[in-house]
Order: sequence, then structure tokens, then C-alpha cells
Amino acid sequence: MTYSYFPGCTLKTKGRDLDIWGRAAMEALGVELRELPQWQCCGAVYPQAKDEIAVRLSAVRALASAGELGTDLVTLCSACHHVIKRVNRDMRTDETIRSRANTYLQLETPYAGETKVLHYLEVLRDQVGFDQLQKRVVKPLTGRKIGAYYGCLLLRPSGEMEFDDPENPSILEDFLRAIGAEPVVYAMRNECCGGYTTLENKPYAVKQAGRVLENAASCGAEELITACPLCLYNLQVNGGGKLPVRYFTELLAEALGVKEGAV
Amino acid sequence: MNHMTEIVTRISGVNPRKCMKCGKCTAACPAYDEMDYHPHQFVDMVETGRLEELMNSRGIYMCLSCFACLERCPRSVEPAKLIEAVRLAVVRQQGRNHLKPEQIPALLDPDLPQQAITSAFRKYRK
Amino acid sequence: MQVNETFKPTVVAFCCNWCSYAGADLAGTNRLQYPADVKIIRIPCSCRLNPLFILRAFQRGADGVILCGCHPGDCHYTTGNYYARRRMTLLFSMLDYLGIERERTRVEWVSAAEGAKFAETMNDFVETVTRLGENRRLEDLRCKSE
Amino acid sequence: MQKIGVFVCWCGSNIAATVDVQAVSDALAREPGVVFSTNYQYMCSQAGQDMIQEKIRELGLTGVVVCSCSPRMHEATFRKACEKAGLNPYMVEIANIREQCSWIHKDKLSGTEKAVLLGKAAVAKVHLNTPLTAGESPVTKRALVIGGGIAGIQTALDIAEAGFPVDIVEKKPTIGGKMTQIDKTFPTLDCAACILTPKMVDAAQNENINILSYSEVEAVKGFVGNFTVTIRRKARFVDETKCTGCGLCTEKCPQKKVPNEFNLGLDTRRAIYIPFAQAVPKAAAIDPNYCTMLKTGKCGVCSKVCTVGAIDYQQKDELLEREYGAIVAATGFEPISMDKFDEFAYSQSPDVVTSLEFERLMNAAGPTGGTLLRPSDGTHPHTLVFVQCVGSRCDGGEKGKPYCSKICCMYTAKHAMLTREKYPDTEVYVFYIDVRTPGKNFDEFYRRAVEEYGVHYVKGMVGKVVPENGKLKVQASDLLGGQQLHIDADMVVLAAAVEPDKSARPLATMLTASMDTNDFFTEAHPKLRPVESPTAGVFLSGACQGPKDIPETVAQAGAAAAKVIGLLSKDRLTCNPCVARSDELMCNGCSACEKVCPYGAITYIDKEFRGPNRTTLLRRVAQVNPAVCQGCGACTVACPSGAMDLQGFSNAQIMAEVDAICK
Repeated sequence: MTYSYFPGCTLKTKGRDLDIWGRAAMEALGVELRELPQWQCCGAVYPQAKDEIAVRLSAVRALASAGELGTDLVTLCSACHHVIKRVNRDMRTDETIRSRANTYLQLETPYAGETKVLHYLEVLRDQVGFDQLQKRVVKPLTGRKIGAYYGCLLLRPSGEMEFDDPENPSILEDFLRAIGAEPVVYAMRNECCGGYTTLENKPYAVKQAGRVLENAASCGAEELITACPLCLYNLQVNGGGKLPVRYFTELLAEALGVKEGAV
Repeated sequence: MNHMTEIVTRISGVNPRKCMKCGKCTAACPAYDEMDYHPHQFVDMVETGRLEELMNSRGIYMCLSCFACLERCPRSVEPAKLIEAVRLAVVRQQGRNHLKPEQIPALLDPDLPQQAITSAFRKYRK
Repeated sequence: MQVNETFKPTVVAFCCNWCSYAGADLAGTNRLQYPADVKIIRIPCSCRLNPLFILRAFQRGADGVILCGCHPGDCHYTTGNYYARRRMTLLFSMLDYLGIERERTRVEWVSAAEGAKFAETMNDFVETVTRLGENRRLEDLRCKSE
Repeated sequence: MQKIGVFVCWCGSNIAATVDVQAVSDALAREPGVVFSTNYQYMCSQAGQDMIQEKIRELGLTGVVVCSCSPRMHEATFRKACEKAGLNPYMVEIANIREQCSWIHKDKLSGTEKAVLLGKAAVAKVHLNTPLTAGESPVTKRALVIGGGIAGIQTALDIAEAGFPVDIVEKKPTIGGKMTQIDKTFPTLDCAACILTPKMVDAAQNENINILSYSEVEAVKGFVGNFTVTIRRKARFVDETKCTGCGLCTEKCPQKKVPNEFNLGLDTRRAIYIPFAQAVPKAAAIDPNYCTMLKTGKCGVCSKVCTVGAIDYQQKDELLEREYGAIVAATGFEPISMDKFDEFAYSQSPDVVTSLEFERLMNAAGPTGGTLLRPSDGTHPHTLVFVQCVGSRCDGGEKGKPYCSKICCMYTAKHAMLTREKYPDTEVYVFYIDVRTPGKNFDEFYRRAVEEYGVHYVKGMVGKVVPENGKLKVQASDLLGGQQLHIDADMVVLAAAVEPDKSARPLATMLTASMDTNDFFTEAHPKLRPVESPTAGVFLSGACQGPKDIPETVAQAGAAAAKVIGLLSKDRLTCNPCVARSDELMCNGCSACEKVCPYGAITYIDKEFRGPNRTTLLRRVAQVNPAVCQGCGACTVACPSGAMDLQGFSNAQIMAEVDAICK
């Protein structure tokens, strides 16, 4: 199995761990992630305005370049996934955006949303299979009570992300079960952590992160996992260390026994 | 239709008339306490053309873009898109950037992912 | 493309009695406008539409013909619209071969509850046919007087 | 040559405002064969009908064209009027110049032009009309009611009362339906079981009613007055005629872990069970998904304890075929699944329940014996939050329903009131978008909940429920108070939208009855024929036609019964004469028509024809049974030789219309 891979800028710097462990784990599972030859920051937020073209272009470039290579495009960071998946949908369904973007980019073959965008977790679930993953685990995380923190970007808007049930998601819980841990379901797992406002309104980010952690802890979670560097930062820094928060790829690498060698 | 209402509905692609005023957006909003106007009011104010007040409100910058309102709206009104459109209608005006580059250094923290800065720039300035 | 502003196409709409004719009535009840160029002929079911009727319409100078029936699965006579769909597919490819533009014929499923869809469909169809301009008349060479 | 009269209706200003009716009648007067043409304010009025009849008699008209509203509205009226004046009713044609002309065109010039053309097409058609005589078919004097809830029971009782035999087919092991699960009924608060169970007994004891419980309709053939229905009697593994309903088996069965559907899974039952104490028929049934004997062949406890030998592990599904004259659909409703609404944490906390589950929790025969206890820990709840419109009034998408479920405002008021009445120490909040209480004594009831019982009605919605430390943290909006509320609740009750029962869609297909996009059965006319399906002989009772409360359901059930009685009291029915007819001389016996006929109305006979030189030869030709043919016309197009034609919509008639329109 070979995929094009879009790491995104944060995964090259502050969120390096998410990327390193993610690649190591996929390698161990026999899945090849080929980083796109040239990629730019996806823009970090999806431009909701219908008349914003320029800010969609870097996502379109990544999509078109994966399309030329004839592979599906895998993303890992929640924000990148959100942006790229939705821009891809725009290219497929919105004629105005499609024609304007193609006019700007002057690609050899015009791009119309043909590339399939997958999140890393979807590759694990649908291509590798959680049952197969379970068989490859060498160090199961037995007895660890872990809460999955989804945040907002992976799930919503569900009609466009088509990732999981937006109000009762299960992909991360199934993942946790596969690596031998005990998933803890708590209601705040799909509520926003407030990370976006950390620049603008830090006290609020602190308060909201606290709510998430409080709810997770009260339901018995002893640690949290996430797929988003901003959520991780916010829950760790603004959450005041109530619970340890890790990238899900770290636990995956740990369970597959490739964590040490990766760093 | 009020000129600004027209601009905002065009940018957002949202039809505020679909709103049935149930208030689920406001019920779902995690940033309620931070806002002066609230999601259901955003929709109403766009529909009734009270754009001036909305464009001068602090609330539009407090929206987390977490899409809880959009996801849970029973009428597919999508308040989050309206709020973004109002914000854009402000920052697209000359000199109305909400975030200025010179503010950034003071806000930095060594662990802050650059995603936070990029997104803030994308959202709050032109 | 140049569009002749004064050109008024002749459009024949065959509507099944149970769904589409009722849908057209509903469009009327709701005062949904569509061009007067559309003339409706009531047939009991879309499967009553003999392809000859369409050929006759094109012979006599129709610019567009549309068949409206119940949605697949909702036919009052259970299966009539499936027959209609198959027959029309064949007829349309033949018309295409004869040089009648594909856009001049159409099959749409309009239920009795879809007054708005009926009006939209008719607006769209008349616009398409108007854009195509006047149709060439199908002629039966055997009947030609000279 | 026909002598045709043309009558143009103004319909007040409905037509006359955008169509120049004088110009229309003048133009049509010049059409060939038209001997009289006029216009009048209301053709459908008595005066208008008199005018048509007078002209038929005076001028000896052989055909009539009425330019008026849709034939779906008044074709029957005008046909009847002409028939009275001695003209064959099928010599009348309607040109629809209201719904399909005056109402949709604002420009008077083009409207008039179109009206003239439509009139010309109708005149051209009438020229080719032939007098048709309707045939007759017999009526089987027995009715089938599908669904044994309050709607089906009431319909069956009313039909039986009039002296006609009725079968009730119910898919569950007992009749009674949703009403058996309801605790009290609004706005009088009388107990549902107390008013329903006597009716169930009446149905069981009525000699005209035959209850086929645990049965489903498998196939429907035929037409009004002459339906043949195949019914599957599912194996209940208990001989219904022998079982006395003593219940011993249900006490001794070792398989105790079966979710009890009657209490919506809030407690358990045995693998052999009687759904509830007042079940009708009161006979046990074995659940084959859980019975150890049926699954492994080892157990047999129920058979050993049964004193009358009613247990029969070998029982098989049985197929019955029966004849009916009329069929009533009474398939009812279900609350929608809460799977897609987990912002209310329904799947995360047992203390978040639906309103129907709440009925069971309040009911003396329910899992808690009528004491309201939290399902999670069995404690008494102090703060309850009711959420209305969960899944109702949603726009499109698969998540909810676009309609108002109609009954939720009232039952929520009932729940809130009963809770406050029984447990004055509780705080009860109701979140509403609108409170809709149109009904006799309904608004008074709701006001009483607020004013006398102190229920907190809050205009707003709940946006998120977070189970935390044994509480349900409810985040909601209070739109009138301008605040976001955070309530620590003990229970949350969701007023789930209702939807038609899942069995309705396949049933509609079998009945060829139409449904709307929400899978509710469509009525023949939304105002004037609300209990009939557009398919003749099929009637609608209860919530399968749209959300309804109990009084409305019972009223509609009675109305449906009246329509059925009207049909069954006829000995013969007049058939639609617009049916297919085969020209034996042209028929080549190819069978193409037979293959496309959905009704099996076409058969072949070998008929003697005169051959050359005084010989006779046998030829295979098609014959249409006019009582079975429904007049769709599929055969007419399939016929390669042009022998098959449809009366009333003949090839020549439609061609004439085409010619009149295109020229």
C-alpha cells in the first residue's frame, strides 16, 4: 500500500512527534507514506467564504500533485485534514471555485476533485484494519484508561468530512481497543478545546481546556490522545497538566514497539 | 435587501431565512460567555440588516469556528459561516485588520504551534 | 450564441395522470410560473406514451417534447414508468441519429407533491429548447408532395 | 361529424383575470364541429350545469368540451351532468385552463393564446371520442385491516358492527399497538390501558372479527372489491387455540436475559413470553432468537410445564390466501432512532431516555412499578429536563424529519405535569421552540402545567448534554431570558420525532398505494378524501397517514370504516371503462402485451376466423378482462401490430391532440 502524504507545517516543527511516530508506525505496518515532493502550508483554517480563492490554492496544489502521482492523499494533522478534505469537495462540487482555481493554477490537467483524501486513522481502520493492527501489536497498552479527544475539525461538518458520527464518534475508541488500551468515553470529546483563541483570549482557552479535562477525568480517563497539534498544545499548556495528553501516533508507535527507534 | 446583508449572504452562501429561531446554535455554542451577541442573534441581525452593530461587535472574533452550531442546526442555517462572512466584511475594509503583525511577538510562547498563528492571520486580517 | 428573443418554442409535455399531471396541477395551485409555451397532454401512465406520438409531434413542428411520470417505484400501475424509461432510451438514441438534438427530448420523474419541481423542470426545459432555436421538421419522405 | 358544445368557465376571476374567456369561446366557436360556444362565470355551479344540459337537449350535442379547472377536480361533475341530459359521460373532455394556464401565466395575451390551443386540443379529441359503457365487477364482502393498534381496532370494530366480517393482521403477538405502552392520555389523564384493553377484548369477542396476530401481509393481488391477499402467519411455537394464557411457562423458562420490547428494553423477559398482562390473544409465543430449545434442541422446560400441551417446537410459518373487498392500512408509527442525536448523550447515559421510555418508567406495569427512578442507579431524580422537537422540524438530510410530529408538545406537558404532581420535590424544565396545542382543552392543559404545577417552560433548545459525576450537565439556551443555561439534571427526556412504521413502504408497494417522501401514506385528496388512498379500495386509518393523537386516530379510524362499509354494502362496482381493447382482426397473438401487463388482465384464446374459400381457421388472439384492466396502456405501446388500443386515450385521440397543439 502506497499513499501520498501531506504532513503540514506544524508537523515539521512544533508537532514533529506526531509525524515521526506516525511514519514509523506506518512503516512497521507495511504502509508506505510518500511525502509529496513539494507542498505548502494548507492555510490552517478552511476558508468558509465562497468567494475566497487564493487561500484555497495551496490545498488544491497538494491535491492535484497527489492526483498526478495516482495515489490517495493521506493527512495526519486534524486541521490539514479538515482544510484539504473540504477544499477537495469544493473542487468537486462548486463550479465557480473549480474554474477559478484552475484558471489561477494553470495546471497541465485541470483538477476537479478526483483525489481521495484520507485521514491517517481512516487508513488504519479501512486499509490496514483494526483487527490486523491488533495482531501486529507487540506491547499492548493493557490496563491503560485512555480518553480519545476528537476536537471539532475531524468531525464537523459531518456532511463534508464524512469521517465518523459527529456526535458519537468511535474511530479513536476502536483504535485504542486495537492497541490494547481501555477507551474511556466522555461527552466533551467532540467539544472544542478553545485552542484557536489562545492568542486572542487566553483565559477562555484555559477555561475551555479545563472543562474538557475535567469531564474526561471524571469519567475515569487517566490520559488523553489527540490528532491535532493545537489541541495538544492547548490541553497541555492551558489545561494545567491535569491529565497527560499525547498524540495517538505516539501510543501507536509504542504498541508496535517502534517508538524508541523513531526519535 | 440591505446592501450589507446581501454581501454577507453572498460571501457565506447561507440563507438566514431558513432559521426557525429554535436557539440550538446558542445552546451548543461553547464560547457563549465570551460573546456580546450570540449565534441565534447573528442570524437574526443578518436577516434584519443590523449589520453595523454586528460588524462592530467583539463577539465575531470570539467564535471558535468549531462548527457545533452548524452541525447541530436543524434547519441547515450554518451560523458559523455567517459569522465568518461578517468578520470578512470587516477585515476586508482598509485598516480594519483585527490582528496586526506587531502584536504577534508579545503573544508568542515557545511551544505554540505555528498553526495557531497562521490561522489567526487567516481569520483576523486580510 | 445568438438567441432569438422572439422565438417561442412549441413544447409538448406528456404527463401521467397520477403523478405528473397532478404535479402540474399543484404547480398551478401554488401559482408557480413557467412559460406558456408548454402544453400538457394527459395520458394515464407514462407507459401509455407511444414513441409514435413523439415522432408525430416532431413531424408537426414541435421544438421539444418532455415526458413526465411517477418516480421509479412509485408508478400507480407499479411498473409502467420502467417500460417508459426503456422505450424512451431507445427512441432518444434514434432521434439523435436522425439529427434531432438530444436536449429536445427529456424524461423527468415528477411526483404529485412536486409542484415546484414541475415548474423548475419546465422552466429549464423551455430555456434549453429556446436556446437550441427552431427545430428541423421531421418529414416522412413518402408523404412529400413533390 | 360530431356536434360539439364548448363551455368556457371564468371560475370567478381565477381564470377570467388572466385569460380572455370571451376570446377563447369565440375562437373555439370557429373550430370544425363546434355548434355552440359560450362562457360563464361558474360552469360547475348548478346554473352552469343546467346550461350544459339544456344545450345538449336543445342542440342535440354529441360531444362537450368544458374549459375549466383540472379534470382531477370536476371531470366527474361534468360527466354526471351530461349523463343526466342523455349524453354518454365519456363524450366529455376537459381543457385544463386554470391550474395549467391561468394560474401560472401572468400575461393575458399568452394565457389566452394557450387556453385557445388547449381548447382546440380538447375539441380535436372529442371528435374521436366514442361512447363508453362501464362494466361491473362483484364485491367480496370482507375487509382486511393491516395493523392492530388503536386505529386498526377501531376500524375493525366499526366495520364489524355494520355486519361485515373483518380480519385484523398484526405483526406482533398481540394487538394493541403503541397505545398499550402509554401510561396516561392527554388532556384528561385517564389511563390508556383502562380505555384501550376493553376495546381489545371487544375485538377478540366480536364474531365478525378475526384476529391474525403475529402475521404479516406477504402479497396483494387484484383490485377494488376483489383483492386476494397472502398472509404469513409466523410460527409462534405455541398453539394459540390450546394456550390458556396461564403464564406458567413464562415463569419457568430458564432464559431470563431477553430484552423486553414492551418496556423498550428497560427490563428483561423470558424466551417464551406473553407481551403484557392484557394481551389479546392471551397466548404465549416463543422468541426463536433466544429459545435454547429452538437453537440447540436442549431444554424443553416450557413444554414440560404446559398442562394443555400447547407448546409445539415444530410449528412452521403458514401462508393463508384470502379474498377481500377492501383493505385498510393502519400500520401506525414508531419514534425515530436517537442514534444521530448523541449531542443529548442518549447512547452515553441510561438516564437520557425517550418520551416513550419515560411512559414505561411512569407506568404501574412498567419496569419500576410506576415509581419514577433513574435507570442508571435506581435513585429518585430531582431535576428533569425535557427536550422537545428532537428530530422534528429538521430541514432535509438523513438526520431528522421535516414535519412537526404533532403529539410531542402535549405528551411532554403531560409528562411534566405528572412528574410534578407525583413528586412535588422535583424541578422540571421543558425546552421548546414553539408550544403547539391546537385541540380541544389542549392549551388549557399546557397552561395548567405551567401555572398550577410550576413546570419551567423555557423557549430555547438544549445544545449539549454532558454526563459527569452522576449528573447530566445540560447546556441550553434561554432565548427570552437572553442567557445560556447550565442545568445539573438527573434525567433528560427526549421528545423523539415520530415516523411511519418501517413496514409501511413495502406494504404500499404491494398495495400500489402512493406515499409521500416521508413514507406516510398519501390520501386521495388532502381535504375532501382524507381517509382514502388514491388506489381504489385501499383506505387509511391512523398515524400511517400522518402524525396523530389518539382522538384524531379514532375519528379517522371510524371515517375509514364508514368508507369501507359504503364499499362493501354495494353488490357490484362500476368499472373504469377506459380500458384496453384488442382488435382481434389485427392481433397476431405474439404475447407482447401479456408480458407487460402488471395485472394479468390479458389472456389468449383460440378463436375461429373465416379463412379463404369458406374454410375456418383457429387463431390465437388477445383478450382483455375489462374488470381487471386498470387502463395504464403499457400493452398498447408494446403491441407490434397496433391491435391493442386504450379506450378514452386511443392512439388516434392522442395524435389528434398532438396535431392540435403543434401546428
